[in-house]
Amino acid sequence: MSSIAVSTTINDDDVEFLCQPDETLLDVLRNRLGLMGSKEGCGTGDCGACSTIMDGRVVCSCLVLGAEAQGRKIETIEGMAQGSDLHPLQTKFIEHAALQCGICTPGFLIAAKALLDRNPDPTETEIRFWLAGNLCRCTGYDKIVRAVQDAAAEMRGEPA
Amino acid sequence: MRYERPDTIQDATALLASAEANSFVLAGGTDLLVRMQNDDFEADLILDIKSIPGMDAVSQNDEGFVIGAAVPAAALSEHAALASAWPGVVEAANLIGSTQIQGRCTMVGNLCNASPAADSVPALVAAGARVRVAGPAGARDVAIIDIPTGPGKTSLQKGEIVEAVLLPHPAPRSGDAYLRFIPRTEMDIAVIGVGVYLALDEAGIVSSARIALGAVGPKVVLADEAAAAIIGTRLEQKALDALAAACSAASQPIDDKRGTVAFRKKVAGVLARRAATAAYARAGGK
Amino acid sequence: MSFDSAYQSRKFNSVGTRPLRPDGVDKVTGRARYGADFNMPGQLVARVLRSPHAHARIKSIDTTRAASLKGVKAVVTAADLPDLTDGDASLFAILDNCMARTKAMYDGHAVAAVAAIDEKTAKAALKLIAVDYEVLPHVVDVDEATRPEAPVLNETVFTQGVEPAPTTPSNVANRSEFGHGDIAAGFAQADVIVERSYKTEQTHQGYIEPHACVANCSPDGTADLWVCTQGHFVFRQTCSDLLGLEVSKLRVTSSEIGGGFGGKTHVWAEPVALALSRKAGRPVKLVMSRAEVFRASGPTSATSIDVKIGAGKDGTITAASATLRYSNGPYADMWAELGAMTSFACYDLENVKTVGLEVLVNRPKVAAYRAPSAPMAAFAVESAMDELAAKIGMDAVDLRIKNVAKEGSRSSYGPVYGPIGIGPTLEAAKAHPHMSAPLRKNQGRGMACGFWFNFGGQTCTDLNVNADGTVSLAVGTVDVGGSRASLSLIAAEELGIPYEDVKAVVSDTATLGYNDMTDGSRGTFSTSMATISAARNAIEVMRKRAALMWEIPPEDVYWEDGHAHAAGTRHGNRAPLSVKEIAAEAANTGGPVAGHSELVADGAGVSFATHICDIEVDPETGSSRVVRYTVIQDAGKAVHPAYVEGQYQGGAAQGIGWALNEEYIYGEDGRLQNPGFLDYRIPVCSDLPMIDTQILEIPNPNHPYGVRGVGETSIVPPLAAIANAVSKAVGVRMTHIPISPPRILAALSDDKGS
Amino acid sequence: MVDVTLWSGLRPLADHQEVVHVEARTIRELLRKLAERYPGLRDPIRGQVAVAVDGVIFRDDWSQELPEDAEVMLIRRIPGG
Repeated sequence: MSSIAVSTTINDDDVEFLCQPDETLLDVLRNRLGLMGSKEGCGTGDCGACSTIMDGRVVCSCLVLGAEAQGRKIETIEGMAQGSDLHPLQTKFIEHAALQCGICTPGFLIAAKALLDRNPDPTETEIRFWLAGNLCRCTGYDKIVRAVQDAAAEMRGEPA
Repeated sequence: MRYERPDTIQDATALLASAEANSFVLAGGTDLLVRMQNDDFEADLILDIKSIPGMDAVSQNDEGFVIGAAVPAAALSEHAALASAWPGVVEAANLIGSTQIQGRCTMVGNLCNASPAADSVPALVAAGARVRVAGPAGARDVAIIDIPTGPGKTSLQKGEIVEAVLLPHPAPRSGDAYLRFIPRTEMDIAVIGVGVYLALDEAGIVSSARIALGAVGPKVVLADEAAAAIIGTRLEQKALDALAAACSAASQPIDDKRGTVAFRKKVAGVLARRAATAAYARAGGK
Repeated sequence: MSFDSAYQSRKFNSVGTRPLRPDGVDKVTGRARYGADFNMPGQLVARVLRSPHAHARIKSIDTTRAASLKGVKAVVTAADLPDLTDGDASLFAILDNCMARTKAMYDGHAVAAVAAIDEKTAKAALKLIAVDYEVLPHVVDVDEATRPEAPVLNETVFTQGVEPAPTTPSNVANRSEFGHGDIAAGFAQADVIVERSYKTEQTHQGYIEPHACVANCSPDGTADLWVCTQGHFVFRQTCSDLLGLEVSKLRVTSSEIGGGFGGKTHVWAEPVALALSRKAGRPVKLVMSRAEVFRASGPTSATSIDVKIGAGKDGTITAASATLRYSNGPYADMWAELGAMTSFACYDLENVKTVGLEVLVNRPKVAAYRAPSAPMAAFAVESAMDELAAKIGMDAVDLRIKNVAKEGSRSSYGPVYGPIGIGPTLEAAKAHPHMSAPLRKNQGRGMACGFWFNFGGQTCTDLNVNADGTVSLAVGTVDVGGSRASLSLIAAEELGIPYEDVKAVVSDTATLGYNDMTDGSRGTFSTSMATISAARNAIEVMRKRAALMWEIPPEDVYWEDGHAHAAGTRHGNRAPLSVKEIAAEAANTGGPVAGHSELVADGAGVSFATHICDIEVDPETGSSRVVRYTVIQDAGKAVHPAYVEGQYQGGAAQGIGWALNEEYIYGEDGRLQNPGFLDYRIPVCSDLPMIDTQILEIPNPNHPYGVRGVGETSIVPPLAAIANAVSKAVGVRMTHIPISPPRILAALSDDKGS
Repeated sequence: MVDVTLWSGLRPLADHQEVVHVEARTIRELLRKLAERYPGLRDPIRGQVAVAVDGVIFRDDWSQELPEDAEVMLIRRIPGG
């Protein structure tokens, strides 16, 4: 199979790569672009560890072909902090011990960012249903939800 | 395997018609890419329809709504007019998978994947929706129920692509609803799905109804006896009991890893009762 | 230097606080490197060919066409892993499980593997391997496997622990027995008896990171393995044994680990990756797919348990007995024995007898899953206790309190208990607001107790004081849930310096002495013991350095609040010397300042918990939802409370998934039908409420700070707490885990029918 | 002199006794003497045994003393999860 040339934007940088027609965006990010922050937990869109934002919507990058990234705007975990300033969600996840092993954390942060970009003041139920596509086996989700609530409050400028 | 992304529907149907053995249409890809992980998946052509103008648009004309084949389910609830006209269809589409899946999956993909447990299909069948099928010889409109023919099989001919879902404007005093059973609160494939559409006369009596059941047979089931059970009633207890019994009778499920025959038949009746009650309320029935 | 591990109460400065963990930033920015995030130049991609049959003799394997495919660099079968286990049965089981030698014993059992330049070539090569299987009859159910007509998995297995020794081969590999007193007499005295059988289905640890490693064998006999593991030193030993490598020449580096829960205490494909690398002469990367993790790693046992408890009208248990059948997979192990030991461990019983039966089935090789074997036994016993309380007309908690084990009680598994915390957890549960909160329609409340052993084991740490007075702490226990933070707190506490001045890292096997597996909740317990010992050794060095700096005898220098102090008045009022000041002169006072510790931490004590759970059931569909959940557990001393809470919440969530939704589903063909997260349903975010936790701190007398292990106990009570809650909500005793909606609906309709 | 209780799995290897009397001051001495007196115990003692002394479980430490009236019991060595 001949490779396909793709030009796209990842974390506001212009990126070009070659990929096979059946190669997923996740494999491109991890194996060709060295962006290993997105993790593969299942490869079938069931665990959310590979979540990335494509044109404003959070998607599983294991269910997107690399070729489909042409001309799209992609955000991965590596682009979430601005230089050395962590995103409030990143800071709150550490503060609340909202991660233990951390393999699911990049996916949760990307999904939570997509939520807060769209809904700055979500209820607990809205957070839990929005994040239902991100599996975590260590924490039982309690501290993850609290960290998202705390980050949302801070981003709205309210005291925690 | 080739990946093609044509700019016009004509090029798309031509490419599909000329492809050798198995070719696949890619819209959201949330079913197709899972199947591609399988070791013995073979494909000559993956045809991405997302560059064809209009495919990702929801528009209205005098007959009703035209929903492009590449419109992701998440976008449906963001379309105010559609969400208020057809709440049942939109809630069914929004139950497919997780937030991440919602950002990609499409109703047409859900339909053409032809899983008996597809969530949006019972709601679309109840709503009386049709699809516009484009082919090398031009377009034709087909009732949704005629597309799936069995697990993983559709009635589409070689070279044909479903271009859009066509939803009529809802009749006055009408309402639709969709409910499904899943063991968790999210992320599961429907063990049972029930779509209900009904319209009332001025006196609040059900004048017309359609009940469609998912995951209870090789393909979506239009339960005419169930509809008959509530036509002419105000959904009194007796009518709802008859509706439930008819739905259980119309269900021919299998035992599989997601549910037993007895469970599916019983819960089909329970969900039909609840969905009908919700649709009745939406139609303004007291 | 002998280390005094006895508990001394003290005022803590660092221990008990909630600082940010040192590895946090890497994990929230995606920089942390897990098993699949490591690559070596020129590495090949490995793929494993797995048996599609549940039970089949391997008559021949033809790999010639695969080996000749362009891009394939090595193909291995069992022939490439010669049997070096010389009679060690458990090591042979690991070898045979890595790659089948004569028979494929379960759907997914590895039979061959290839290493190729890329994944596509490797997948194509697998299709060219021709395996001649002779399909045999199989059995996957734990009860069916014990029936005489069941196919026998291993002709060389005769039930052990039975007198006289049987002469016909059996799927029941071992019978173990525990207990004391005379249960017949006890049951005779009982006013009320509950007798019931319970079943639990097989579940998986469910870690989100699939197993992954990069193996590199170089021609000079040295080798490297980068792997996600709970114990890189144990992996080094096992891989060396299986491949005939010298232990010192195999360096195993533990990557960040994406969850283990016991499932990464055992090698699965790592020896195969090493064998492929040795044969190809190039590094080999092997990453398991999610389906492979479910089919061919180490789920826990499926069980079938009979329980009988007799008690007087006042609630005193007069006799208790249980027979516990645990599936082991194809290889005999001790899982039922563990169940038999833990089943009645919470109680002080006069007459108790438990029998464990290890049952072989055509399913993957069972490995540990968080307090292995205890959750199922607790489900059976705590369900029976609930029913007993109802029959007597006594409050469930009061019945437990009436029979609870205390210091001096003889445990059901043998030894007498020292000071234990189950009584306080029950009292705390009784007083907890959750216990008296109102319940709505179709809601039920259940509670249950849980027990788990903890232990110490071999531990080795290095603590180096750097020139600027900050401290590097090298530990050998893998950090899954924040132990680098808690161990840094421990070092800071003992040295008397700020937490921020300590940086803890996990060393590879070449830079630190042997450390046992990170399991049995020993991570923080044993490594904190070694860290304190290392810190005390470093303090000894610094005391001598201060003495040299002040030119006074070392005996006149004592350590307090992170400073060396000159004792007495003879030496004038010298200003105390800080770690920074001592470290700055290290070059002149004897060289780098360090403290090491190599010890065996023992006396870990046991751990208890009581859980309370409210559940709402939809009687028309059988679906259930956990509306409130409370964990009360004794931690001895919570070093970093946030991560102790995290263990309580995570264990409860796994227990809730196990109780309600998770199970291995096998078809008639003996093949696993749900090897994926879609149909092996672990709890998702919207399934659970907030999980409330209460940490009790009853100091462990055998640890300087009173620390107990906390990692495992929290998974033990949930199966029973949920079963008791659902049984109250629907008015029917639920005896088969998972308590899925079809089972609840069937129970409701049977109940209405009868 | 110490009375050692064996768990059921070990009894067949020690002439079916439940309690064995051994002169031993440490776990090391105890295990050595048991292995000498009952050769069948040698393998299990090597890797599958832990020693409970007054309820505290010692999986590895041979140097642990055995007080005169201590309750000593050989129990299964337990893996963790």
